[in-house]
Amino acid sequence: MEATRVQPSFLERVMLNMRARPAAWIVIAMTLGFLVIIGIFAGPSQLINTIVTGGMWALMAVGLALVFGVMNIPHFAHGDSFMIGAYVAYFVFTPIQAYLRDNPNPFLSAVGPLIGWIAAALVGFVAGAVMEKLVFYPLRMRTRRGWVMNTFLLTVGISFVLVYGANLILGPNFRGVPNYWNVPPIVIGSVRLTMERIAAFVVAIVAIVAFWIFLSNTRTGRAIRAVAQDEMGAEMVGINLNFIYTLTFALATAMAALAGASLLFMFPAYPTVGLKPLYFAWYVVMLVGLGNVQGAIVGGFIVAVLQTLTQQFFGVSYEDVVPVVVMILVLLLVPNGIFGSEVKGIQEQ
Amino acid sequence: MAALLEVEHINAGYGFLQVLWDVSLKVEKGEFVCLLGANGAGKTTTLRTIAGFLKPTAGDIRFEGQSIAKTPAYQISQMGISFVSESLNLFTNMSVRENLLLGAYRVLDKKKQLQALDFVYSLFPRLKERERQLAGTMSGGERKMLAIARGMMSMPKLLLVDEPSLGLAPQVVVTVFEALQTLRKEGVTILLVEQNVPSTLRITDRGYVMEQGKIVLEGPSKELMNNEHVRVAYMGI
Amino acid sequence: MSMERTVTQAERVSGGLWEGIKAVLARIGFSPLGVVAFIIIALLPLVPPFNQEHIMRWLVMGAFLGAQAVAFDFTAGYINVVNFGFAAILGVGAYTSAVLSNTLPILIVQPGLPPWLTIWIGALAAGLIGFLLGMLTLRLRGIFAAVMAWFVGIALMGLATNMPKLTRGSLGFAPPPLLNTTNNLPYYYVALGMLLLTYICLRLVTNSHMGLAFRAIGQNIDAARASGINPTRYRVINFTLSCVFAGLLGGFYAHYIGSLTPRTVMHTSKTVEVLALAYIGGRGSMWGGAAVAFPFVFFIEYLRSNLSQLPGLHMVIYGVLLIIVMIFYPGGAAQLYSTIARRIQRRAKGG
Amino acid sequence: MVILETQELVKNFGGLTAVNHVSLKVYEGEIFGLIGPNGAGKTTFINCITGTYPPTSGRVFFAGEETTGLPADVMCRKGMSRTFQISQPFPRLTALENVMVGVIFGSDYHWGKPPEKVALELLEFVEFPVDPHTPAEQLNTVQLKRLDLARALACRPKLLLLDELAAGLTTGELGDLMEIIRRIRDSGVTIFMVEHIMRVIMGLCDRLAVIHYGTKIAEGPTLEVSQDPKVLEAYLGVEHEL
Repeated sequence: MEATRVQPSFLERVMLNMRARPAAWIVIAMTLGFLVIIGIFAGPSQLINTIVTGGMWALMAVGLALVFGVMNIPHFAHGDSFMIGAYVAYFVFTPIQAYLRDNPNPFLSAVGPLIGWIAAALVGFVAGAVMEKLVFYPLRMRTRRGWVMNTFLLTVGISFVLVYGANLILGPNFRGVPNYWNVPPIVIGSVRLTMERIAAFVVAIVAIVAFWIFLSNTRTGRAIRAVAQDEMGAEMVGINLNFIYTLTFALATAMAALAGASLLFMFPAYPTVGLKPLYFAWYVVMLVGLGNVQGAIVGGFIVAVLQTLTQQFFGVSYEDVVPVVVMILVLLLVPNGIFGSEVKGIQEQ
Repeated sequence: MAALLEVEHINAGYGFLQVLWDVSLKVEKGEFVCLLGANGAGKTTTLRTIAGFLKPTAGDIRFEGQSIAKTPAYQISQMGISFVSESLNLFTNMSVRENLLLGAYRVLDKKKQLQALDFVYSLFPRLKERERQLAGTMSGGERKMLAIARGMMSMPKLLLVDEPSLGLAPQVVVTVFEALQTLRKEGVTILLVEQNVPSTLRITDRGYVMEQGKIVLEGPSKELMNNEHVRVAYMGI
Repeated sequence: MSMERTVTQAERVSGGLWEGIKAVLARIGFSPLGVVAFIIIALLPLVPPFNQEHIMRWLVMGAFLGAQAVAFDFTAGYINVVNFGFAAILGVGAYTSAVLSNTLPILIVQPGLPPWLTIWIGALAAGLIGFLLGMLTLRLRGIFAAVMAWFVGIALMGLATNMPKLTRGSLGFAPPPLLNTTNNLPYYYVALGMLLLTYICLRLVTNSHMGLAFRAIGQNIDAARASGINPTRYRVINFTLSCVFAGLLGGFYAHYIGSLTPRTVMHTSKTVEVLALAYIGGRGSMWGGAAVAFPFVFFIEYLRSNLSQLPGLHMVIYGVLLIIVMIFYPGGAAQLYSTIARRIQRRAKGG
Repeated sequence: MVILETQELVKNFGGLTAVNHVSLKVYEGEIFGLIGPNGAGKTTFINCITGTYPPTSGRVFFAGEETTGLPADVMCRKGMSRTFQISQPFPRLTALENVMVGVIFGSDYHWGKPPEKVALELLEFVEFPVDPHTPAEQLNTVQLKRLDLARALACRPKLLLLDELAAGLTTGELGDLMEIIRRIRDSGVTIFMVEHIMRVIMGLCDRLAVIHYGTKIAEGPTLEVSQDPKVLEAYLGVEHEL
């Protein structure tokens, strides 16, 4: 890590971005306002729910934005990385749990879930790297014409293989872990906070912050951003594009897998579990602007607020319908998304 | 002792279109060499081929005696050839300082990085003033300086500069050319591509003239300046 | 099955009767070999082993999927926009037709119109949705349009699920059958007729000047504009037409299969199935998807009946094939066919 | 007769002003040249008048009516067609089909002949060197430039805008191209060309305008403009100072 700060701080950057985009201001102000409304009318537990969900959508969307920004891949199989993470966490954590039942060990029962999450992230990382080398690398070598659309269809294919592959090998059953820890929920006033919920939020925030520090302050992180901005420039200073591509894809997959693992108590693992996270992650990136990583972080929370509002006012079943209306409005008013999208090569088609 | 860079009989082009025909040139260590010619003569293509962004279909390129004709661009950069392209290829959403640090991507030693930073700041004090500004918000001249400075950050053995005067106001061109002269005095080997023939010949040691993908003339800059063909074709005299 | 390039005027005039027939066939998108192939497919259920009911059912599904692939490719292969909400729009046709022909008291409305009429109304309804979707995605390029269509598709499915009084939601309901029989043979000819209708209608469009406009805006929208083509208009026309046929097919499906739930017709994975078929068949060829559909359905159904312990294997195969085609052979089966045909022709001429 | 007039045309991209209050007039029947150093805003200027994107401010008049901000397809049918600096073919259509697109959709005029025939004639006119049934993606840069020209002509323009059509051609090809451009002009089409190669400009243009940094610094008959000290400075500026 760099000793000196070499770039405007996160806050400064956000402020700069804001000044250029009044729409973003309005949306963020509205989001905060809605959060207060949710807090008042739906109760504090809904408020906390919203924030926890927001962290997760942000974690999912960051990976999606990253892959699009750096590699120009509209990743349709991102939800399946979530599914991989959920399965890995399940298969790592269940034996631990079984072992604990016979040999109680307070330390292991505290860190057991952690092992599951780390394993999920690692497997996700490897799976992402393999996917990149196996699928996108050959296509890149053959041609880059029509890249965005072709890779989109490739990820559709990957998604099919992963979903039905999981179905084939593991079957369609739900495999969930109702709770990671056997501790009573924390009660503050009328709010009951389970440990899992807190942990999921902490995981999301820690992962996002760590990732942000990695991107802005390390040599490799800077190289990733460089590739996102100018590939030829990156090659000119000696950055190996293929390495950065593989790393980027692996990181994005790892983040989605981590999200899947830490939400196992809410979304049990089954083959198509990734569909909803995928849908919401896409909702976020379309809303804030394709490929905009900072925007994706904020956008995760915006979407969570919208989601809660939808549930409150229209009912859970309209969760799929309202986003379309919102998206149509956003794309009509600000075609590049509310935080703007400056992605190389998106003009291609 | 072989020259620092030897380009030997290369052909190159884009797809079906061959642009370079049997191009050979040489750059000795410490020299300031220019490659002149009209628009579309193949100068930029030559530089891009040396830098590894295009692969020659025939011939060989040797750097310090080692063939680099098939080496990928990023490795060529790591071997010590910096390429400052015509379009600059700056990272527009990053600060000046970040751009420069990326220029030193292959330098792993922190201390050396900071030394290089001090060096280019002493060359271009203007960049130090703008350290935290985003590259995309700077003026054309400043960007050009930043691109050259970024190329210098890795302390290259050879600097390839493509049309630094392009699209700049005359006053700014003078500044850029002065910077190149300073670099040269620091002992940097430079291969410069330019359309602006008179000024270029004034500051370089040796020159090549390209026409339609072939080298048609070469010699010390002073001689080229007095060459009848060059005077008529490129200096409007 | 067809000729790739448009027929020139000169070709149409010159030559004798045989040439004339060939030219007429080419206008509707058939080569003589294509006609032969089609006749063989049409006669299949009359010969064993294809005359068994369960195999005829596969044939119906083949024709149904093939027709879908044709309508899908009309958009994806020509104007280069992947309509990711295709299945949902097909579902709109299916549900419209099913509800309008409903006579069961389980729903609040029982208009009881004849299915033969309602499938056309369903087609129009789907066309209307396609028109709106076209308008909506007009200014969006490539991937934005695809994602927008995907979201609209999910929303339509959400609506279908959320209107239990009309659709019974995910409980599903049983629309009246199209034909007064439980035999598959008549249905097969209806399905085949629909395949033919879809293919010929869309082929007539693409062989006209409009097809040239479609391909122009699909390949280079800036140059198309600079050549005087209004991309807006052609995109909307294309979407509308493609969706009309999707709706028609949806109507057929509803009254053939006799049970309808949002998930079984409108889900994204249904779109992906059609998409995979169209691309494996060869994008921009239209007939490729239809030709590939039959062997695929057979292959898949064979797997399903013989390897029932491996559920969903066929989907994995779809995925793998799609990936392989996209990376290594973007022309798909249609390109394979034309390469082989050209080689045979050359050898025939040379020998 | 003025066929094209711009009044105080401005185009901003973010903070950058690419075209800065440019007013100029093109007369019917002439060959008008627009020159300037790389990055001076010439292509942006063309994009603004052909409707690729709307100008930030200012007005455009074409053939007697205001056309500010009209989209490219409308401008094309009104009789203004263009070639692109980097040729923009339809890659998977054949050369013939590429031109047919222009013939069929480029103008409301009916040619009275089948489009294939017109397209073939146009390809012949621009001396297209290879089989017209070759897909455009297999053509090289020089062939693509000819194809682009044929496609633009197929739109039946009153005014034809050529964006660096001569770049990358050999001396011999330049001569051919100049001949073709003259023939187009003689058939009654006004020509507006952006060009770098002085030989082409001096040999073809009746009048010239020079833009530098987005601002017009000279306009007038070719010989006069080419000797204007301001123009010389813009091109060879550094000379006096080093």
